[in-house]
Amino acid sequence: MSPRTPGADLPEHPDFLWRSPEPKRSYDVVLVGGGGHGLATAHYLAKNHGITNVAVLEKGWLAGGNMARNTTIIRSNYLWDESSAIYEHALKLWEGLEEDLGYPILFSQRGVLNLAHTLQDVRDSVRRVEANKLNGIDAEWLEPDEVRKICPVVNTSADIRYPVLGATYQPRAGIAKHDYVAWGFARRADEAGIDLIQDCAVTGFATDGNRVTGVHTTRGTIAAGKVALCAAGHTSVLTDMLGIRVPVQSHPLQALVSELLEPVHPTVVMSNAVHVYVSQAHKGELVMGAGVDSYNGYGQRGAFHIIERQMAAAVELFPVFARAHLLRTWGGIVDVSPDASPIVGRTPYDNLYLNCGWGTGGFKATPGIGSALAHTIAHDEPHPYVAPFSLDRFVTGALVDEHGAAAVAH
Amino acid sequence: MTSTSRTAEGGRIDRATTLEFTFDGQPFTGHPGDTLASALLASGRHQIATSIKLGRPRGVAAAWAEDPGSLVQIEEPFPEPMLLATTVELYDGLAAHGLPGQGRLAEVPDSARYDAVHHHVDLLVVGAGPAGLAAALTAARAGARVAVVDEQSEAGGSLLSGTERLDGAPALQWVAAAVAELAEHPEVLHLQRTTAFGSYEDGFVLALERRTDHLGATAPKHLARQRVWRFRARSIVVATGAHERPVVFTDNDRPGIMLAGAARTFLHRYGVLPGREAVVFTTNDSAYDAALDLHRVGVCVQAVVDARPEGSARREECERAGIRVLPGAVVTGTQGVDRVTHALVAPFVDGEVGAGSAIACDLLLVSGGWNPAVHLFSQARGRLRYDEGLGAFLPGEELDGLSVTGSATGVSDLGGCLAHGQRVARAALAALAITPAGDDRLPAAPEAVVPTAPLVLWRVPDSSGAEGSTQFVDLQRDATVADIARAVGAGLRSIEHIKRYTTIGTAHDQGKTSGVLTSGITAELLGIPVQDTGTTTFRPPYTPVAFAALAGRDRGRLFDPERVTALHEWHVAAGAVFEDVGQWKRPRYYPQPGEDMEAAVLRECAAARTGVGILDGSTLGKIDVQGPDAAVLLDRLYTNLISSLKVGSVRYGVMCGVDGMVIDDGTVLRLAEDRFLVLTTTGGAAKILDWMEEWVQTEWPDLRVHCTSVTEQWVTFPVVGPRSRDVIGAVFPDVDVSNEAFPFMTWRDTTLEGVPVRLARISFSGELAFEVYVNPWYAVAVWERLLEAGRPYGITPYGTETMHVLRAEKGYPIIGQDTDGTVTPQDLGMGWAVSKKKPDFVGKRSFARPANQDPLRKQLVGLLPTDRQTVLPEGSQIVEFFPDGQLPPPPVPMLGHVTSSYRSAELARPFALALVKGGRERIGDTVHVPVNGTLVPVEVTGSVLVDPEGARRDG
Amino acid sequence: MAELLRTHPLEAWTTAFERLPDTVGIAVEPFVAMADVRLGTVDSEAGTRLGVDLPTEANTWVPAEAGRAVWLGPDEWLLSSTTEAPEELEARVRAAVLPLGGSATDVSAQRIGLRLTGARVRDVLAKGCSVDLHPRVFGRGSSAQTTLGQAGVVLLSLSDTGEDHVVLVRSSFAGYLADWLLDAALEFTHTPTR
Amino acid sequence: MQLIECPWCGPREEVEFSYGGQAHVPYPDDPGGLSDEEWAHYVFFRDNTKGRFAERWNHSIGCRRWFNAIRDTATYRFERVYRLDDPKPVTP
Repeated sequence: MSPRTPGADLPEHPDFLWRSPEPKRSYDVVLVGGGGHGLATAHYLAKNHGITNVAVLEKGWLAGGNMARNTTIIRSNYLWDESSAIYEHALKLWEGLEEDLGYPILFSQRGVLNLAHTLQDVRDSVRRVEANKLNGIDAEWLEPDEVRKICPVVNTSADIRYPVLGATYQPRAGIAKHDYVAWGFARRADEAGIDLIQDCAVTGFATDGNRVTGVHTTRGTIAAGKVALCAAGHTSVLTDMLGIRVPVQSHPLQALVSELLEPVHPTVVMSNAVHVYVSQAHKGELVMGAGVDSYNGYGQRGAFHIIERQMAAAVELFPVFARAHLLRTWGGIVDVSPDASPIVGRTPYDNLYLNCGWGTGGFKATPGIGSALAHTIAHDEPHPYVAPFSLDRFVTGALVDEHGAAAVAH
Repeated sequence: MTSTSRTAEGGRIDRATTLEFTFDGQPFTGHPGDTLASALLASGRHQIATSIKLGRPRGVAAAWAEDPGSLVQIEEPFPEPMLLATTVELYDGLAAHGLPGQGRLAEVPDSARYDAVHHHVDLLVVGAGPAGLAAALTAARAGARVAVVDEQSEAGGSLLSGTERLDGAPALQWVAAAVAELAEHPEVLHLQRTTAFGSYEDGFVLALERRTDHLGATAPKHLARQRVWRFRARSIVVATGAHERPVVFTDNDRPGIMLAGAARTFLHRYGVLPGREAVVFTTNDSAYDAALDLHRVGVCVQAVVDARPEGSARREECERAGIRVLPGAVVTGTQGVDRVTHALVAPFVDGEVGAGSAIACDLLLVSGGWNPAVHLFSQARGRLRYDEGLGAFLPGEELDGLSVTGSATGVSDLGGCLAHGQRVARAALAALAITPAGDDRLPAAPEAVVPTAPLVLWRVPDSSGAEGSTQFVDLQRDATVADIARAVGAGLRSIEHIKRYTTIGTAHDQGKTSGVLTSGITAELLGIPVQDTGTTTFRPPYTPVAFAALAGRDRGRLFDPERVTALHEWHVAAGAVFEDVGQWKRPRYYPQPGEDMEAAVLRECAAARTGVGILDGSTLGKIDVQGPDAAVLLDRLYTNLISSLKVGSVRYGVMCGVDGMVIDDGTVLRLAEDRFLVLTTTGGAAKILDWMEEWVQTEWPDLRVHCTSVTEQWVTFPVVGPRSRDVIGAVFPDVDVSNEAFPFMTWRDTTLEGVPVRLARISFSGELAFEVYVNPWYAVAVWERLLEAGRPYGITPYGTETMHVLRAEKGYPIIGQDTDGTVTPQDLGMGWAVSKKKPDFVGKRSFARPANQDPLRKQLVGLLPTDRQTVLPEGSQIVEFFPDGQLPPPPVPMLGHVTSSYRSAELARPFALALVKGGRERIGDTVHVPVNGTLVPVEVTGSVLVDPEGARRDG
Repeated sequence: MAELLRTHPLEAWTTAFERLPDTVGIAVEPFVAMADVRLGTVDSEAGTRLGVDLPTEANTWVPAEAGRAVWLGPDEWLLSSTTEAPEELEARVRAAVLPLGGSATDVSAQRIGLRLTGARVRDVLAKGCSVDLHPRVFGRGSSAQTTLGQAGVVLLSLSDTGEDHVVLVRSSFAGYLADWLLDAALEFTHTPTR
Repeated sequence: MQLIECPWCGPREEVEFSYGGQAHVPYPDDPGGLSDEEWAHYVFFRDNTKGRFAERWNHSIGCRRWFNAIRDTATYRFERVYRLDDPKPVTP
């Protein structure tokens, strides 16, 4: 065989991934949503708690929602203690995940730069870096010349509309290959005897007083000892069936990819003021995203002017990208909470657990929330990492306001 | 290199002109009208690149954007990664090379221009082939506003590739006449080299026009290289044709293996002989045209291998010409290295392959049928339907405002396409209430021969023993039948999973040829109908689009508007260093020669505290609130009481969101019983006007009040410092500027040379200060008058940095800097600005929530580094005092953070403002701030550090 | 003392505008008094008091005595006058509409006007304006509040040929819009050298 | 890029509009009389319907008027727009 061209391919997937079982009549735990969070939760239920009489119900194909649509950025440098704790928990798991899953997830700790373009960006960035350091998270503030050293293609000229005044840098942050991650969790769960049931849409719930007793699906009714909702953008559709109100709004979030390019971009760059985030994935394609579309939408697509604005931002920040080509655009559905932090934990139903509101943070949290939610389900008690993210914080006012404070999304 | 494979005549190329180019470093020639691919083929060059994973030689396999083989990198005149040689029009000086893997970006910025244009039409026709032209003519003749766009360099579509005749003459004569007629209609826009790449809601179609690429180095620099057309069409006709589909067989990827239709294109359009000895492998009748056409120009057609047991009704036609036809046979494999040398042909009975033989050839043409180009229809959320007979996905429903015509619907004959195009256009016009013209004639096409039914064959069973591992489905990804089989074996059922497992359809061509094949092969392997497998989603763009084209003109200076005040030129001339505040450019400080920021700011601060300074505060938001209920509205939106404010007076106020968090602050001037001027922060101007409108319109429509932005109606110049009274008094001699006549927090109107001026005793510095408001037409004149009058007192213009220092010394917060959306007025120590009298105002109820009662809420306090030297970096975190001066290991609990920090001329030491947990209880405590690895001890103080008694405001 | 000098935000662009060919003429409109008028009900009394019948059809403007009345919304108009001082216009209009429950605000300096004339002006506008400006749709008397490039504008059509427009833009965006227009006009102003 | 029908200005591109979330959520008559939970529901909780949704829009670049719309959040299609003083249409 000839030597492979750079960017030729990715590691091969295993010869066997998962069964396609018929649903049983009853499970100890039913996880609704076969995305990253549902699959990770399944894996950790089996691995950490020995709970394997579990079904993961997926209305489409496994990991076909946001897991297949995100830009795969992984970092833990969030502002607030509560946020950085769970994301750092996740990051530590990411660091051992390839081994845990026995799957080449291509976790590449190439670092993430969050650029600052205004004096207020600088203040917010320093604040976050200092908080991260005190929380034991690797974080640095970089001056523009240091930014240029890490990512030479960033335009650090002082003569642009919004010059780069510096950046925060988390060296341990990076990217992973999303399908590989999801499939790694799925394969492990399947190996443990957990049933991954696709094309199985939930149409309703059977309840008895304060308990959910089963799940009605397009493949029949399935009795459940405990139920957890891991449906991201579609959470409200499920909670509406249960009469629970959850303060999330589902918005389109778009992303795009270029053709395969020789390596030019060694890290991950995010910019809020010049709105774009970019990495160059393993095969060489530029993967980019921007902000959410303003309106509620379940359509897995957004408006093209968002893409155009993102391209303007990309070319402004990375002039050499001018003749890279947009190859494909797509959209996911992000469920955004009022304080841009997730909502995880118990619900008015004793045996129903909620996991939603991750907004743009869902992918990077995957192993962290999977293990914490599994713990919460197994012990019927919120894991300390998820306790601050309870639904009742909106009543007490004890929010974990990530957008108000950090002004850093994604 | 000479053109060894050019026909003697014919084609759409300009043989009189020779273009020189290089490929892989070698010199070649071609002609205007050529593509890079046709010019290379004309020189006998078939291999373009090697494949990405396996390094196998790959060549030109199709003639346009569906080609999976001819990936090239452009190097000259400007590097552009990853284009198809089949879509690159040739120009003089082109330098390119074959591209196996990754494209290369230029290392220098692209100086080419790109732009975008909005265009509205009744009917947008995508595709200028026979159906599209028929539709366009029909609409144009009816007087409709029409745009017709086509991705090729000239109109004609499939007619460019054949020998069809219309009205008894070559069909291209009709094309020329149609193009000429369209040009006669003033309401018709006809664009070639323009690819409609995305279709969206409400008739919105984006198209990319390649305006100057084909001109190479001679492209005029002032023209946009590429233009994005933003069509808004009342109705869309999609006439995008069909892509020929290959059949997968073993070693189907060698250079010289090409779609049958592509060979006709190279022959008829480009005058290229794609080979000398050809084998044609087909499942349908269309490839017979290729066989006969090649035969006519002297290519030795060794055999037509027809997979259908009965072959075709056209067999005789071939045999009359001496071409051998092998019905019930397939190509099972090929030989050759960098070009095909033999096709392995074997009988094919009931899906089984028999013993075969090798037929020598240097060209192997393949046709497995046609896939209608349904991309735009599918992008517009049209459902697709699988057609068993054609083995293709067709539009499966009617869409409002978008119809598909011609071979994109599966119609295959010329007359049928013309008639269909006309019919669809007429229906679209009727829906728009536009009457078709009476004279709407289309040319007569020869009567269509009913073709023998095609056979749907995705792949030929692999008799080589390689189990499909060299049966290429997606050539760009080197993905094979074996890969699909492996994916199915891994338990995958969804076509989306199979795509991800195999990476099929993810490369440059986004699966144009491989997509449907994958669906078919997967269905076969799973034993389910193709309809159930479906396709992966068609996503924009149809073909790749350069980032810069989508950025358009929103680059450089025009990336985002720069907002400036009426004094901007003055600030520039005065050497100001600017700060971006939202879109505004504000002077941050005015360094004098040799000064750094710190020196300049210390000088500016000292002037304001001891003499007089002047600021351009014009960016502050200003809202005129008028009406009998104006005070009611403001009472509901501000935390404090506004209605008690007297006409002629000014009050500071705070606004909260419904969550009780501070969103803005500023002063309010009561201009009349029914009129207020509301000042907002610079960043809050638009937001607060919207906020007011939202409440008035959606909640309190009964309030008789109107809000109007007057941000740019008034410039605002704070004149600040103990000598400000002298300056104001000198410039406005008719105003009594004494404290008695003009007290703090009042305003007065006056005139200057007949021009109305408003003066207000407002101070954001604690010093005696006057704000001067005037129409910006007179901004420069008034500013210069003030400077002139202040000269004896050393009046000093100052910028935002000094403004920040002065206000911070007084403990005045900047919303957005000292607050972050989690801060209440009480947290800021502004409980005094929260009315106890008003029954309600926006945000009030939230103050009663449990979290608002927490004694450990963060509160705004002052910090004084005890070393009297360290300027704490803004954003620094605050921790408990550690007596040993060492941070314990993480996590270290944080008490809050530094929001503002400066060196104070007045205090002769640095100071800071900070949000600290239970901060007011901690006044007097010493805490630590980690700075660059050391712990800086700081004393917690009240937030007002200068003139806490407020003695200075009256001078 | 001398009379106060007035300065226009686009003074520095004067030369660039003067160099433009007639096909893409851009000229700075003189300073003019403008008032934002809010009024719930428009009737003949309002017309009499104001001296102009405010247009009630969306996206239109009408000539007023020595100025224009531009529809901005169902209860909002922009009234201009070339003969009154800003404060005079505001005072007169405010007095006229106050008894009717309306209000008026001087916005003379809030926006500046640019006159765009010539055969290619519509092509220039089409590079950044998504409203259909075809003269059959956007003839004389049409107006639109929309965006041009990234600036909010009020666009007025002064002809039935599509060759005469006024663009009103917030003064702080004037420089941006001037640059934007000159850049958009480049392809029509450049003298080909080859 | 959708066209949104402003009830006053007619159809304009969606970039001229800003989104205001769920419609018909009135400010409570007596916020002080609400429990923390009831108040939280007013402040933070909005329906997140998949399908027909009554929501608020503002023609912020145009006439600055707020209006309501019934839009399908799955298809994004606007079924109708109506003025603030119109009653909420009965959706099937």
